[in-house]
Amino acid sequence: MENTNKKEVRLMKGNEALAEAAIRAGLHAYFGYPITPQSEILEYFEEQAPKRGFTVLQAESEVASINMIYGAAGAGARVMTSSSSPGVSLMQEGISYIATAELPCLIVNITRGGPGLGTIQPSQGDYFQSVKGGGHGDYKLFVLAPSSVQEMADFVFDAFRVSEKYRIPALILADGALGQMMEKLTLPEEGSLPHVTPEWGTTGKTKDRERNIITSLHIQPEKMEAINHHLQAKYKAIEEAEVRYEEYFMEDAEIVFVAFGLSARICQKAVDIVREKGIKAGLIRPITLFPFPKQIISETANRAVGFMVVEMNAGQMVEDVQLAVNGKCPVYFKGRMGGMIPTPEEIAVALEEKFIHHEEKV
Amino acid sequence: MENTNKKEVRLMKGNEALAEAAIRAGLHAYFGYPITPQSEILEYFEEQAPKRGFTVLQAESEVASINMIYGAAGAGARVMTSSSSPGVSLMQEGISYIATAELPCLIVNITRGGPGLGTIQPSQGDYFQSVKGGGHGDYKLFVLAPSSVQEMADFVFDAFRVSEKYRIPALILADGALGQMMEKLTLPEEGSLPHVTPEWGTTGKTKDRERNIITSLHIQPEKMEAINHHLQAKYKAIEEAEVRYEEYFMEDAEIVFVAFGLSARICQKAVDIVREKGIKAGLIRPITLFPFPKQIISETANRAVGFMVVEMNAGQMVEDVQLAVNGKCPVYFKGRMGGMIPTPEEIAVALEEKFIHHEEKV
Amino acid sequence: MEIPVLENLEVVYKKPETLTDTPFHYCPGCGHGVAHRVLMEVIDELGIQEETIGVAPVGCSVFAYHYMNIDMQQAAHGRASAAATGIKRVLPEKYVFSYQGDGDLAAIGTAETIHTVNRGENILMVFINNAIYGMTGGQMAPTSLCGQVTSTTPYGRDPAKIGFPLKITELIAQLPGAYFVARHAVHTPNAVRKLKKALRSAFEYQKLNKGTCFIEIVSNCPSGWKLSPLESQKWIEENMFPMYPLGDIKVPGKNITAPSTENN
Amino acid sequence: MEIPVLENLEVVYKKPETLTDTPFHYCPGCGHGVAHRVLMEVIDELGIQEETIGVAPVGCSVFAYHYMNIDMQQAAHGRASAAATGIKRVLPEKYVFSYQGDGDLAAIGTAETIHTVNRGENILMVFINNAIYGMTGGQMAPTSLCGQVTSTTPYGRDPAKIGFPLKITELIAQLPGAYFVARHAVHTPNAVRKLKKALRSAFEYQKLNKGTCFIEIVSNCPSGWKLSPLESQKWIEENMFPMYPLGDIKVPGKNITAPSTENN
Amino acid sequence: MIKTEEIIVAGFGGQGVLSLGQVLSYSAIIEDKETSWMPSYGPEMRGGTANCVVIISDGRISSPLVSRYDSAIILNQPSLDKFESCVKPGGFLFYEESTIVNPPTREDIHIFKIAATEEANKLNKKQVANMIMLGAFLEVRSIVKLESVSKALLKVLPERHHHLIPLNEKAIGIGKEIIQKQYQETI
Amino acid sequence: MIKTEEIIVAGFGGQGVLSLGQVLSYSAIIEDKETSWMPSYGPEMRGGTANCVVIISDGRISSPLVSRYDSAIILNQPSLDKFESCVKPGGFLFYEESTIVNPPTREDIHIFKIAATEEANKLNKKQVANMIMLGAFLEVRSIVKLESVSKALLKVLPERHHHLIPLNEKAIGIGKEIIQKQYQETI
Amino acid sequence: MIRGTVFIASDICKGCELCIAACPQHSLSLSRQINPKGYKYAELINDECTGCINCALVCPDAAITVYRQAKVKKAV
Amino acid sequence: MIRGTVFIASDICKGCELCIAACPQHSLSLSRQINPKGYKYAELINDECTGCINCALVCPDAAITVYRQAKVKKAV
Ligand SMILES: Cc1ncc(C[n+]2csc(CCOP(=O)(O)OP(=O)(O)O)c2C)c(N)n1
Ligand SMILES: Cc1ncc(C[n+]2csc(CCOP(=O)(O)OP(=O)(O)O)c2C)c(N)n1
Ligand code: SF4
Ligand code: SF4
Ligand code: SF4
Ligand code: SF4
Ligand code: SF4
Ligand code: SF4
Ligand SMILES: [Mg+2]
Ligand SMILES: [Mg+2]
Repeated sequence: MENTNKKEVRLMKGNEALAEAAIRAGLHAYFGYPITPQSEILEYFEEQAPKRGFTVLQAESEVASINMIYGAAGAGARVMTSSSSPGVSLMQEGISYIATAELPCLIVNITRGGPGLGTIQPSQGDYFQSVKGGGHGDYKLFVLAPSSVQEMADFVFDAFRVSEKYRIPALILADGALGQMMEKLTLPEEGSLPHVTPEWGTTGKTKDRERNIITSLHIQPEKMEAINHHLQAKYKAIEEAEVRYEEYFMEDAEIVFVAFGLSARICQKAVDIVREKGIKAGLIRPITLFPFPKQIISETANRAVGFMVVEMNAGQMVEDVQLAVNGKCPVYFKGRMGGMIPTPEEIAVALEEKFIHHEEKV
Repeated sequence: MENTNKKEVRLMKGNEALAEAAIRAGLHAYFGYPITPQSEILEYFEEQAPKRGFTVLQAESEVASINMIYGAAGAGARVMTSSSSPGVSLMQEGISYIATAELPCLIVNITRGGPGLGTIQPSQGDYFQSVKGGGHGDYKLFVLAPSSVQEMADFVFDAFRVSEKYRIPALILADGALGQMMEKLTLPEEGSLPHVTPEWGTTGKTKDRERNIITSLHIQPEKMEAINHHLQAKYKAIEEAEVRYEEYFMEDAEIVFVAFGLSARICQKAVDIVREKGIKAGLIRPITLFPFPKQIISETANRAVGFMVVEMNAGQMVEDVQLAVNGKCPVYFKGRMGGMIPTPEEIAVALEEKFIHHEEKV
Repeated sequence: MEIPVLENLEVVYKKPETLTDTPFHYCPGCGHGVAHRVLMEVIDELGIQEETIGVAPVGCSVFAYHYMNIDMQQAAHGRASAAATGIKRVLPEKYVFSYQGDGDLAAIGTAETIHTVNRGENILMVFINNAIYGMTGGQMAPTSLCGQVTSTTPYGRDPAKIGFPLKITELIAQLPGAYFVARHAVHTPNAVRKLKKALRSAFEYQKLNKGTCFIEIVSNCPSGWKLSPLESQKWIEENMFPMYPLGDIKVPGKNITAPSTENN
Repeated sequence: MEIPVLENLEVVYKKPETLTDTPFHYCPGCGHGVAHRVLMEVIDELGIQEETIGVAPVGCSVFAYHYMNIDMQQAAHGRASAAATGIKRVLPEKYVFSYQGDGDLAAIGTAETIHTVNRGENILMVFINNAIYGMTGGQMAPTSLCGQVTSTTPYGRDPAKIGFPLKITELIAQLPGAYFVARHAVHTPNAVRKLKKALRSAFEYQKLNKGTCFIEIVSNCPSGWKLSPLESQKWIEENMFPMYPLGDIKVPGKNITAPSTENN
Repeated sequence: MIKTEEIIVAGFGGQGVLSLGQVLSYSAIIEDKETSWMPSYGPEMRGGTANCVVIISDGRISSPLVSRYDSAIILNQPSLDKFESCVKPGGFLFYEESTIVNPPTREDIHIFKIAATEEANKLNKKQVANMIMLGAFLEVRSIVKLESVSKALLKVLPERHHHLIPLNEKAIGIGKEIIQKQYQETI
Repeated sequence: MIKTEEIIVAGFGGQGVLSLGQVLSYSAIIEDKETSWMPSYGPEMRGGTANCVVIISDGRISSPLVSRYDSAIILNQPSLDKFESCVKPGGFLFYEESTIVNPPTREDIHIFKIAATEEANKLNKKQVANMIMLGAFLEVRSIVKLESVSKALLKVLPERHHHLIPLNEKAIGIGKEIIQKQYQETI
Repeated sequence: MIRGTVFIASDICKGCELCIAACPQHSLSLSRQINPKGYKYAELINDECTGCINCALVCPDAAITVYRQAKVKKAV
Repeated sequence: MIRGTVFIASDICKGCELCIAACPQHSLSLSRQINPKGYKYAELINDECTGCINCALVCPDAAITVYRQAKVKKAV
């Protein structure tokens, strides 16, 4: 599968599609450490690097990778790392540093069932960590949740674009199934994402400019508060400009599924199933988890009978949905955990239980 | 200050009070790594250990400390570690493991201004990390937020009690000011918290029992889901039995501050200030951040004009308040960041702006 | 299979009592199985099943606790020696050992490894060096050989890019905290006999509270190496041993690491 | 103060151009200042200010970037060499150095230190060994001496409990990736001269792409040691040097680390 | 209505169950259909069970993981034990004869026994047993054309194995014949 | 109404500003008052500025950190520059003479200049300058009794320094005298 | 000659052949049949076994038990 | 004898005395006065300075500039 023709339809694993897309997006360097279910990303890069002219390095740990990313991104390069849940937990300090130093980069979390060492099966248990901030302090990542192999590839471009525009680390959050499964896809075109070495990068202090400093330390609290205000303003700008979501049968939907990633695909099928029974269900699928599509959910809440949030976890995004709905109608939750994937049928049943047979609210 | 008399009124730093209380609570072992503003905890233990007969070890890093805690807690000992924001971020993988393996222990986070390396000034920016889970997967900690030096000591006992009762790691979340300041306190009595070596501890497999295994790995997703259901049930039980909060002038309050830790003390003063102007303000102070006092807030929302959440961060607990209020009345937020501490006066002003002069909702 | 009819038969070898009846999940021919078994034989023979706590790593041997019938903990990737430290410090009278692969001990766990030994923790560290990340599907380990093809060195390990194999055992042997350091193997009956002797000594030394015992076991990973078990044994002899020669590296009494810089 | 009236005066020593005018925040007599200055002198003399990127640690020298007038990054505690690796790998033509204290480099950063050197990253690692955690108020460092009183070893460092001082420099010198390893000091004019020569060589070697240059600087921490600056210099000579003797540890051409176990 | 076929291919690792599935998926792409391929491994390190779920559809595929299958292609006993009950009533189960001691017992599905290993051994290439199974499957469930399969083999096999394509095609043919013969016998 | 005194003590590290504050706080405890002591350090590693805010009150103390003070005890120029403006109108400012080049200029507060270093040098123990400042402060603001301060010294000073308590008490006395003299002079 | 024999748990054996290579008596070989896990397993193929335990020592799956003929005690 | 002199930035100097100890000519001493940071600072106290730069080399605060008398060029 080394053919890099453009526009060719291919069958690829999500992990490989993502890696190939990153190369086409003009990746300069990748640093990472093996972990199931995402080791193919590193492996793909190692295989391609000599032929395609970018840098790849297997780090000694996830802690090392994220700090290598820090260095390389600080030097103005387009860089990424990837890992899976436990490995991403180890990166939390580094991520907080990167966010504060405002370094664009891409972090990929191909999640597995937790908590703890858990399983290697797919899960969405890292939503909170991704959007609320698993590290310390107030920071945000630009979080994209693909739901197909095609999007695993496409979103790499979006991630770099937004990341570099706002100087915010981007995170692609996809469960292990999306990493491991193969689907057909059309690869994005090589080189369509230009990169300019940023003027703030530590590339060597030339005579015509002051020295560039990459830091997240501001010992004066007044200064640190100003940094925080700056970050918050940036996050607000992103919330205004970069929200993305997808709708399915929402024109007349009374009962609204909200789900991201793989769960959203399963909900789509569930919509089909219950629509056949005459239930007017629809689906809102947040594509960006931060910024979260609050507004559409809030507006929908004005007319909907209720919401049903489906996640492969114990209930995380459901809180953001509740915050957006703000009491305007009931919000129910259906989840599977520990690597289990819900079936469209069980989701359909759950919806009927709540909205047709009226069981208690979660 | 080596006098360990009971009931004596002392002037102590919050960090030292906490450490002394832990010794009195029958701590077996402490593992930790220095970081401002909490290094006094390790230092106090190092100073006391030879005289008081417990184990203390300066680890090579926070990653090592949390995994030493894992081992020692797994062996059935009463153990703790402490750190501050960046160090606690490094512990997230280990914390997720500990939570999943259901090991009782105490983790102390004396927070500083973030994100990134930030400042060493006090902050409450690690709320999300503490209550939503900075690590991967669905897990919870029992989170206590003291707001005085007295509570820094007292809550150690609560933390161990609940931690051991439910086999859940406890977290004491206090900002750096609480760690650094001195106040008068009466120390808890030594030995009032009995400890029984748990039957699940890896203390050596005697002939009369099966071997004990401490693990967080369950490669079969069905099994891992069962583990998750078990954890969730436990968290629910804790939500039912262990919620703690404090009220101030709530009998007739129309406008309700919600704040934890140091912010709560400042809000108390703000209540006094605005009450003098005839504004019927009150304060609900969550003592346990998980379990969060949802119910009292939800009930209060039925009669209140509105809420004002005050935090030393960009707005984190405010989401939990909004979830509890669920749209029943407006919830405003006032925050300071990066190590800045709000004054009672500015909070009073903020309240008046929102509720008297009606500025826009956050 | 039937036992041929012979009179007066006595059992001269059977699997140790302290090994459970759960079959190993390891690939055919994998050295982890032998290492597990020998470790449990020693525990049996010393009669210390009740006093021993083991720590399993993240790696193929993550499930060691399914097989070893002793109290065990499964530690986070790279942190087995930290967890073992925690256990030993609260249970100083018990025998504690950690069991780790080369990725676990010599990559992500390097800091814990160095500092555990430097503190001279009175534990036994068992280190399975199979020059690869077995569990995750055959990626390069710090100990992978130059030129070795793995899934992350598809063109062979290139020292110019990623450095030379890390001889962590020689490194930690330099530390005063290391009391007994040796490298063994499991590829022949004699190697197994020697390993067993070393493990036995290590447990006995643990009673003396003199420091860390560290035993590297050069092992194989037929799956990761993409060789048959028999080929893998040959590969060990031809490729691993020149880099990782067997034998004692530090023995009690003969302190190779003076607190000076004599190694220069 | 006025300059005494002397004719035909020429400047024979002034602070390097590449040092900013910001006064150091260090305590009186702290060796960090000298180390900073000499580093910048070398950069001045080699004329590589435009091509050099430095990485500051977490430790007292966290603000090194306030003083060094070059592009700099401030890395997380212990990760300076990982960040430097990231920089060097994307800017292989530039000069990259990391600057770390003993807590940073030899405690929390041990894994990054070992692996950076083992990969032979073509960077210069400057290692300030002051046998203490200066920044956080004088806690024990891995390099603290036996018996040394610190805020976390109030009764003196007890090797039975926490191990012997870690001679990380000797350790990493064993790695084939280490190209040039030396230990210097800043307590006397001559020591400073030698250090400067070594730093200069290290930058020159970096052009050759032969591996990591690693220079330990035995320094002082008057505040942490609770000594006056002058007393601290004496303490260095009397207590630090016996443990950390000055001189070259590994020089190009003379490879002390054969891929065998010759160090036994 | 949208036509969708949900297939599980299961056996020991090393029997080529994953690549069988990939050939199916790639064939679907060549015919411009939608497809997904989702692998799953047992807890054993190697040699344990492995399976993949292949979905081929005219329309968008929602969940790539399903728990009931239209067809099952089974190459060992543990997989049969696990998946027999997951075939939809009226569905199809193909199993490799030599690896199965306790054959399937359901009566509401179509069951086909294929001596794939035996036939592969006759070809002196036991690795192609999976292609024999594929041939048998395609003879009954002609969801993709043979020529698409040939093109798919070009994509799925690494270039250095392209010389084996004729052999693989032959194996597929053998699989088809086995079924044809069974039909004839039942007539 | 609840009586509360909010005090800032500021100077270089090493001048004993933190322990001055601790003695004040401990004295309050001995009198069963509420108290809080909150330190703050400058960005310099050592020898930089350090200060502590001490609050002593009859009632519960809300925020241990305030930005306006009833009294300020100042031991160096940077601290004077920083905190002069933070004294509440009508409040009290005590400063150590020898360390201040530009004295305070406010006219709405009470200002006291104390030659503490000089007097301490006379005692051959420059470390007690802080106690001289404390004595001066207490003479003006008698929020705690002298005997409480003596008891507090027992608590704050480590046992090995208890022999220095008489000297400290003497220094406090000197501070009081300085103020008494100033009052007499102004009379 | 010392006589011995071995019992090999055929359901546990993974057919790695390491015991076969380790046997000085060439007494072991792989079965033709596969076990429920899909592996051919090791079998004793002759009577030359001395009970030297070499095979058991290298068996990664602890599948081998070794027996040896006890020295017959003289009747008292 | 070579003649030299030094300029010491008294506002930067922290009075650590390291230069004083390093001066072979005993030409340096601490001031009586303190600088704005509260430190006594190093001063040149005699004319013996040779411009050897020792003091500058050990100064942790880069506070010292050293001058030396140039060899007077012979008039052409
Ligand atoms: C934090 C973290 N990072 C990565 C992994 C993935 N992982 C599991 S085992 C392993 C390496 C296993 O190799 P080794 O330690 O050599 O053991 P072996 O399987 O070879 O016995 C890795 C990288 C993980 N589980 N956790
Ligand atoms: C993750 C993390 N842990 C701990 C700290 C606290 N910390 C800051 S500097 C330091 C040690 C400094 O010692 P050293 O590296 O020897 O530098 P020095 O100050 O002595 O120059 C520590 C533990 C931190 N900032 N981040
Ligand atoms: S992958 Fe390698 S190390 Fe793991 S069980 Fe298989 S052979 Fe052993
Ligand atoms: S604390 Fe020590 S290392 Fe830090 S600046 Fe002061 S003297 Fe230097
Ligand atoms: S015991 Fe010895 S002789 Fe007998 S089968 Fe085993 S290896 Fe061969
Ligand atoms: S060594 Fe053990 S597992 Fe391998 S073939 Fe022999 S008996 Fe079977
Ligand atoms: S230059 Fe030399 S002689 Fe002159 S003051 Fe400095 S050290 Fe003394
Ligand atoms: S060495 Fe520098 S800082 Fe120290 S006294 Fe001399 S001039 Fe001042
Ligand atoms: Mg390995
Ligand atoms: Mg240090």
